[in-house]
Amino acid sequence: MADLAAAPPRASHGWSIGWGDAGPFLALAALVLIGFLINPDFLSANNIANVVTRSAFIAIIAIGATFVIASGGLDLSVGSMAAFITGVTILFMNWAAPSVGTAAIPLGMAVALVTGLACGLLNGTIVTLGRIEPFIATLGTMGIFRALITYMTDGGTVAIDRSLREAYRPVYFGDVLGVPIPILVSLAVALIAAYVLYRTRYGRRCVAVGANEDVARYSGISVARVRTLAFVIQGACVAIAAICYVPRLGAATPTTGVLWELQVITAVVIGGTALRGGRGRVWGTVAGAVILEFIANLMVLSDFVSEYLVAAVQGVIIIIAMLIQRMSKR
Amino acid sequence: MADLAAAPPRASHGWSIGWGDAGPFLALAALVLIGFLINPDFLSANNIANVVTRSAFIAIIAIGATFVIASGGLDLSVGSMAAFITGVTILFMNWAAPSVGTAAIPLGMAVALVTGLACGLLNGTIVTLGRIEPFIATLGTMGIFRALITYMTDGGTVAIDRSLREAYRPVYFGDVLGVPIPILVSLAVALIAAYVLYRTRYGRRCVAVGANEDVARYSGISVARVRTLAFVIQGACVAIAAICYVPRLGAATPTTGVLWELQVITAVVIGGTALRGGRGRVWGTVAGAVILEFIANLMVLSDFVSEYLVAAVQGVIIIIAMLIQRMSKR
Amino acid sequence: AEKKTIAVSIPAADHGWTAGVVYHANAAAKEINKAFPGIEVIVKTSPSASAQVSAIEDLSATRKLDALVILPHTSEELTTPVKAIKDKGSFITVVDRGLNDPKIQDLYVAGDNIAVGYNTAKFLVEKMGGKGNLVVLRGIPTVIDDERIKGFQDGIAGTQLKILDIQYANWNSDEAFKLMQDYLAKYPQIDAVWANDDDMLLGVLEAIKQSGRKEIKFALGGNGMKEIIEKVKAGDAVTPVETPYPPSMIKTAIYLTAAHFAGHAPVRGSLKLDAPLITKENADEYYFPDSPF
Amino acid sequence: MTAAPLTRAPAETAAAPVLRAEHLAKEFSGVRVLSDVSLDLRAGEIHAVIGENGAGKSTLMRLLSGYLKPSEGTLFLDGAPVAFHAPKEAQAAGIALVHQEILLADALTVTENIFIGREIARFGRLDERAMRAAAAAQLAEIGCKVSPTALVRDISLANRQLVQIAKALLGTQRVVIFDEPTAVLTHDEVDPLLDIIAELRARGVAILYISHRLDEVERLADRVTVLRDGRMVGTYDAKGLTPQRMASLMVGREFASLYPARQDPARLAGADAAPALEIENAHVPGFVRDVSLSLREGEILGLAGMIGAGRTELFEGLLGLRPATFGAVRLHGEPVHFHSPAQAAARGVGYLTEDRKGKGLLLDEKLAPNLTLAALDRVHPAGGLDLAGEARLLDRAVAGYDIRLRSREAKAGQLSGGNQQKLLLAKVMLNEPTVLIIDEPTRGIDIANKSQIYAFIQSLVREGRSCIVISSEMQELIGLCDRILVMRAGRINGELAGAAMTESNVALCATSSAANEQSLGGP
Ligand SMILES: Nc1ncnc2c1ncn2[C@@H]1O[C@H](COP(=O)(O)OP(=O)(O)OP(=O)(O)O)[C@@H](O)[C@H]1O
Ligand SMILES: Nc1ncnc2c1ncn2[C@@H]1O[C@H](COP(=O)(O)OP(=O)(O)OP(=O)(O)O)[C@@H](O)[C@H]1O
Ligand SMILES: O[C@@H]1[C@@H](O)[C@H](O)OC[C@H]1O
Ligand SMILES: [Mg+2]
Ligand SMILES: [Mg+2]
Repeated sequence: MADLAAAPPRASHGWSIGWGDAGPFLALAALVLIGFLINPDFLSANNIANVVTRSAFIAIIAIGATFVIASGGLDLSVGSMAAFITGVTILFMNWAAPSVGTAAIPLGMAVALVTGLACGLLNGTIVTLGRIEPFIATLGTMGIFRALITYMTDGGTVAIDRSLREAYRPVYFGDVLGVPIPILVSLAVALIAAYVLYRTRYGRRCVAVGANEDVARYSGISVARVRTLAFVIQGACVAIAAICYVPRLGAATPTTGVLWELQVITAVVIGGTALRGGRGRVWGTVAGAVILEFIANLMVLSDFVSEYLVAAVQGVIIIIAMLIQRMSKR
Repeated sequence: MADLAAAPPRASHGWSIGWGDAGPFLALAALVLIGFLINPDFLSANNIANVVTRSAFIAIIAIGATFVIASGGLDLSVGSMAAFITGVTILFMNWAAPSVGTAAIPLGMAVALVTGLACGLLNGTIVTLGRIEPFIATLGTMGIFRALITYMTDGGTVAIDRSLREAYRPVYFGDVLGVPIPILVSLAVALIAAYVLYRTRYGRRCVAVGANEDVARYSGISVARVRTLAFVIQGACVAIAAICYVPRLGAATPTTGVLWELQVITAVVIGGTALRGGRGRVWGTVAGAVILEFIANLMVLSDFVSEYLVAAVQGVIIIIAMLIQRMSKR
Repeated sequence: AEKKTIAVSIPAADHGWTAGVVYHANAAAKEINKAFPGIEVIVKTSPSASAQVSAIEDLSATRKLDALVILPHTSEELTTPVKAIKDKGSFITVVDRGLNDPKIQDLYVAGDNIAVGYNTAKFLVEKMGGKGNLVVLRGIPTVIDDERIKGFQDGIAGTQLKILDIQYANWNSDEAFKLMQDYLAKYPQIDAVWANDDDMLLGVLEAIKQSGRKEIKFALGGNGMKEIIEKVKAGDAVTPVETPYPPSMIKTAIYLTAAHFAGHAPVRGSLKLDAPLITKENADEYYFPDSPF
Repeated sequence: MTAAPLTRAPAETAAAPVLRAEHLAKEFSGVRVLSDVSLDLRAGEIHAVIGENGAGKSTLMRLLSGYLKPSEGTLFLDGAPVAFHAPKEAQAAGIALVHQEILLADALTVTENIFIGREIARFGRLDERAMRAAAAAQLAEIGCKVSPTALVRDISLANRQLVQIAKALLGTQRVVIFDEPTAVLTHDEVDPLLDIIAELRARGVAILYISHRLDEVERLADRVTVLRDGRMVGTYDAKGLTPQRMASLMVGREFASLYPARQDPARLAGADAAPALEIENAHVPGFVRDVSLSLREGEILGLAGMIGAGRTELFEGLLGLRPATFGAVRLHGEPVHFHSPAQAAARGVGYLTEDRKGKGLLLDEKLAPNLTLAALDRVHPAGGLDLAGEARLLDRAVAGYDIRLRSREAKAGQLSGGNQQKLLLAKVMLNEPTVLIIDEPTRGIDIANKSQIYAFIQSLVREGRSCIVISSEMQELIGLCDRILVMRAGRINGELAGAAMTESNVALCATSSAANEQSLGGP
């Protein structure tokens, strides 16, 4: 009877990717194939590098979101938090530049990180101490972050000082041995995140809290602390993304980061993390972010989709990607 | 256990509102009081009528969302669905007007309803048959609906035929015994919805499916059918909202319905429906929609909020409303 | 000769005016592709600034762009990326919203936003004898919006026209309708309204009509939307004038860019479309019944 | 209270108490469910707590282990007063509770569940291997065969219970509280567990043990505390306390017999007894292979087997709740094919799940909606809800099944475990099935209620209905059924009837591959 009774042992998730988790990668492969058939330029080294580099922002933020969502939360404020952090950082750098020169850049990065942590802490505290649905709490802070930066900059637009621009440029445009820096940064973030989520106590507890809050509480886990920390991690990730973002666009504007939250959540879900919590897939999330960026890229590279219909085709592709992801599980 | 009989019979929820569900109404009352203190004009009959009438769209759509969310789903596509239905309806009316005159209006309403039902069915089918997270499925159809109407109208703007405008105007601007028609419509929708949710078999099943899918399945409930129907109800509600919306500005534009989904979900949650499903509060939802509109109104009527900070103050008030709602439960 | 590629990058249709831009850009592309076999025009829309940056990166990564015609989402964010395209040797045409560094552009086609605000203000000053209470609706926080507001404020400076309130309605009719309702509830006496774009004016007019308030002498917009021009033509008392800011400027820009290649006549410099007052007398010149805007 | 206390347990005979409770009381929103309860737990003894469903046993356990705070009264740990503010604090003091309900996270693996909140890590890095090994060892010790890397979602209820026990026993415990640990276990799993408990006692652990299986109490307990309606009846020395006597103390009157008089076997003996339900060549992938069976009209057919034998899955497959294939299924001679429990219910086939918490009841919902959930069309034929009618049905169910509750407005999750089970039974019976399949009918039910349920099942078949009883309690099957099929590893491994229905025969069939109908003798 042992053969029937014992449920099939599963490879515990971790570095190795089990078959069941291959979904997002299969979807990505399918997309790349289709892209190549539509326009061979799609696979040019240049294009691939551009797209993957670009996906780094969403990927980094989405890695943070993987923690929040795995722990049973949700953060809608990431986009305006990114705008806020970008704005604060630029304001700070511009203020510091006259006195410290290009040292303003590393200082500004530190400011970005601190701001991100603080924003995350605010979100986490409202959700856990205030016991407010994360959806609402972060919808609230979404407005707050956006308005604060609009207020601080009299309309929300602030560009980085010309004297810093060239020095800062390499953070987005530079590369190490041919690999663009944002890709390296997002790989580093993903590696650390995967380690934390799969290999540390905190990661285990994060998933446990998302899987069943009661069980976690009865097992002596401080649910509030774990959840709050997830939001703080999210804040840190947004800050890292913002740091990479500044040199690309050189400015924060009132529309910076608008609707990123939807992209972020989509990347996380396509990556195989369950929205209801209790399961987090860091590498899947990264694949999800790349998938989204490839879809957008494909829309630009293909010539047969009416400009009006782009959103529809994107919608259909996302649903199909999700179906592929899903089917690979059975 | 003899004390059983002695337990005071309490009205189960339904028409009457128990204390535990009073949260959103308390929040609303607090808001009205604050509003009055800030600017007595706030309570002028005119202002109240305006604001409540305005809230009708979101309220009607949010009533549909109450079903979807109670059954454990989510619909992000409502805003662009509203734009799509509005556009289709206007295109149809303009096409029919030359031959049938103002009869185009009721015909157009029928078209709106059918379109809404079809859109809801599409969402429901993708979610249940395709077994795709509602978040992703409806994010996909959100793009699809928006793109389709943009395509059909060369950019998304389409105005209703002049010959119909005056005849149709009263649907938004008219009143019966002084009560604006959109308010009456939303009350009617809420009454029917409350009946369906609290007093019919379907309502029971809807909540059961959201509370515990397994229990529902083992009780012989077709989970897919119940969920799909919830999306269809949502579609019908969006259609009704669209029907009331058309005469307001007489046109569909590319911005019609943008971000309504967030307002809708916020109204539902402020109203006391749990995002994780298994609980629906129709009247709370209506209160939630009115609260949101009052907050926006208050921002304009008060003089001390910088135009840049409006979003921040709104965010804070939403969080506070949620706290009031929550605290009244203990 | 080799085919010349002109890429056109514009915002997705996110409100009436940009919908007009998309329409005219597509129309221009079709016409030019047909008329000039040596030129290929491709149009790409983007829903956000960062998506627009991506789009122009993608276009330039996969083909040689002889020219880029761009209506930037925002000035700041697009400046550096457009410069990168320029550095690869493309001809750059900027439309409407300028870049931070004017040196990048070879050709600039825009309306005159300061004049949009200023001319409207001057009209009000004159007609209202220099005094009265105004409410203003502004658009999305951008340079254009700032310029129009600034032009308007300059126009009323020194008079007794008073701005009671100014709030964002994001160039959106719905939001403008609500905002105007609220203005009406808040202020018992409003002499004139200015919405800095016609999409918003539509909402404003509905709100006024519904309120039944009679004291509002003027409700003005800007942009030259055909519905509003019709009012001007008809001698509407509340909306007797209008300022043009035609989305068809994108078409002008594309044609000029094409001329640069097809006409073998260098086209460089900047073209500022005037924003004179449109009145009953000259309204016909600005009325295009078939345009979607 | 008619029974005079038996031997009051002499307090001075044993070691000083580890944990002592004095005058505990507990109210839930003004309703008192426990008053003035005092007891003590001593190192190296097993202290049983018994009482009817809803008597307050689980509530008492939660007070002792920090899951609830008492409204009145004091706890003493090693003689000093303590107040636990969270289960964690009690755990830190070496007090572990094995819940009556399964409290595990479905989406996590067995090992992950066991180590939630006390993961083993070296230099911050989780030591998966160590945790897996420790989990495997702990599971082996209590005789649980699941893989430590299986997802809890994929394992049976009984195995979940064992995992939960493993989780509680991990680490050094001074006090272990078992709240009906054996309710979901079969004979074969119970024995090793009881051995473990005895061994814990030998190691000097203080054990509090709740069970409705009074024979277990008799076998294990040193002292027995009886609760009735939230009050102490008394604490007794277990020596000489028969199950019969315990039952009488629990219910407050003399308790006669558990099983109803058997119906006349002759009635069913004839070959002409028409079959009510015939299943041929059933396959449920992964669980059941080629099973055929036939239930006669008016028969109570028992289904015995060990965990994982595939009994539950067979019938879930029958009702369309999981993929399954059948050579044929006939109901009263007519071929049928059910895609959902609703179709089955419409044809008069009802199934009562063994997992009342996960699949049976909406715990956050009130009683009436739960009662009628599977029979909405029948109860509310008009489409609109007949709330008054529903309230009457609830009254009838409360009376008919003796459901004990403090308030009509209670949520199903607030009922005691046994009363939840009765509500579930009432729910299934609303569809008036002619063929009723009951999976674990008396799990967690007290002895008095058990006998009510047995009598109820008897009355069903007397009315001409037919019944399949899946049960892990052998005596129950033997006492109740006309015939017993024993399943093993997804197949029917034997059929027993009449005098052949003995515990040893059932056990033999359930475990030995050699067993077959011939060797054990048919009806
Ligand atoms: N959270 C709660 N809120 C309200 N009432 C409760 C709650 N928990 C338990 N009760 C009530 O307290 C009483 C005692 O319940 P308890 O679970 O302790 O019984 P029990 O003796 O363990 O019964 P069983 O043998 O059926 O498990 C019951 O009437 C129950 O309905
Ligand atoms: N009661 C039955 N009698 C005869 N054949 C049956 C019966 N139940 C199932 N089968 C057969 O077994 C196969 C699988 O049945 P199963 O119930 O698992 O799925 P299904 O009926 O194909 O689909 P579903 O139940 O999911 O709607 C089918 O070929 C079906 O015809
Ligand atoms: O999009 C803007 C439009 O709405 C405004 O009216 O004119 C300038 C444009 O950039
Ligand atoms: Mg209990
Ligand atoms: Mg079973």
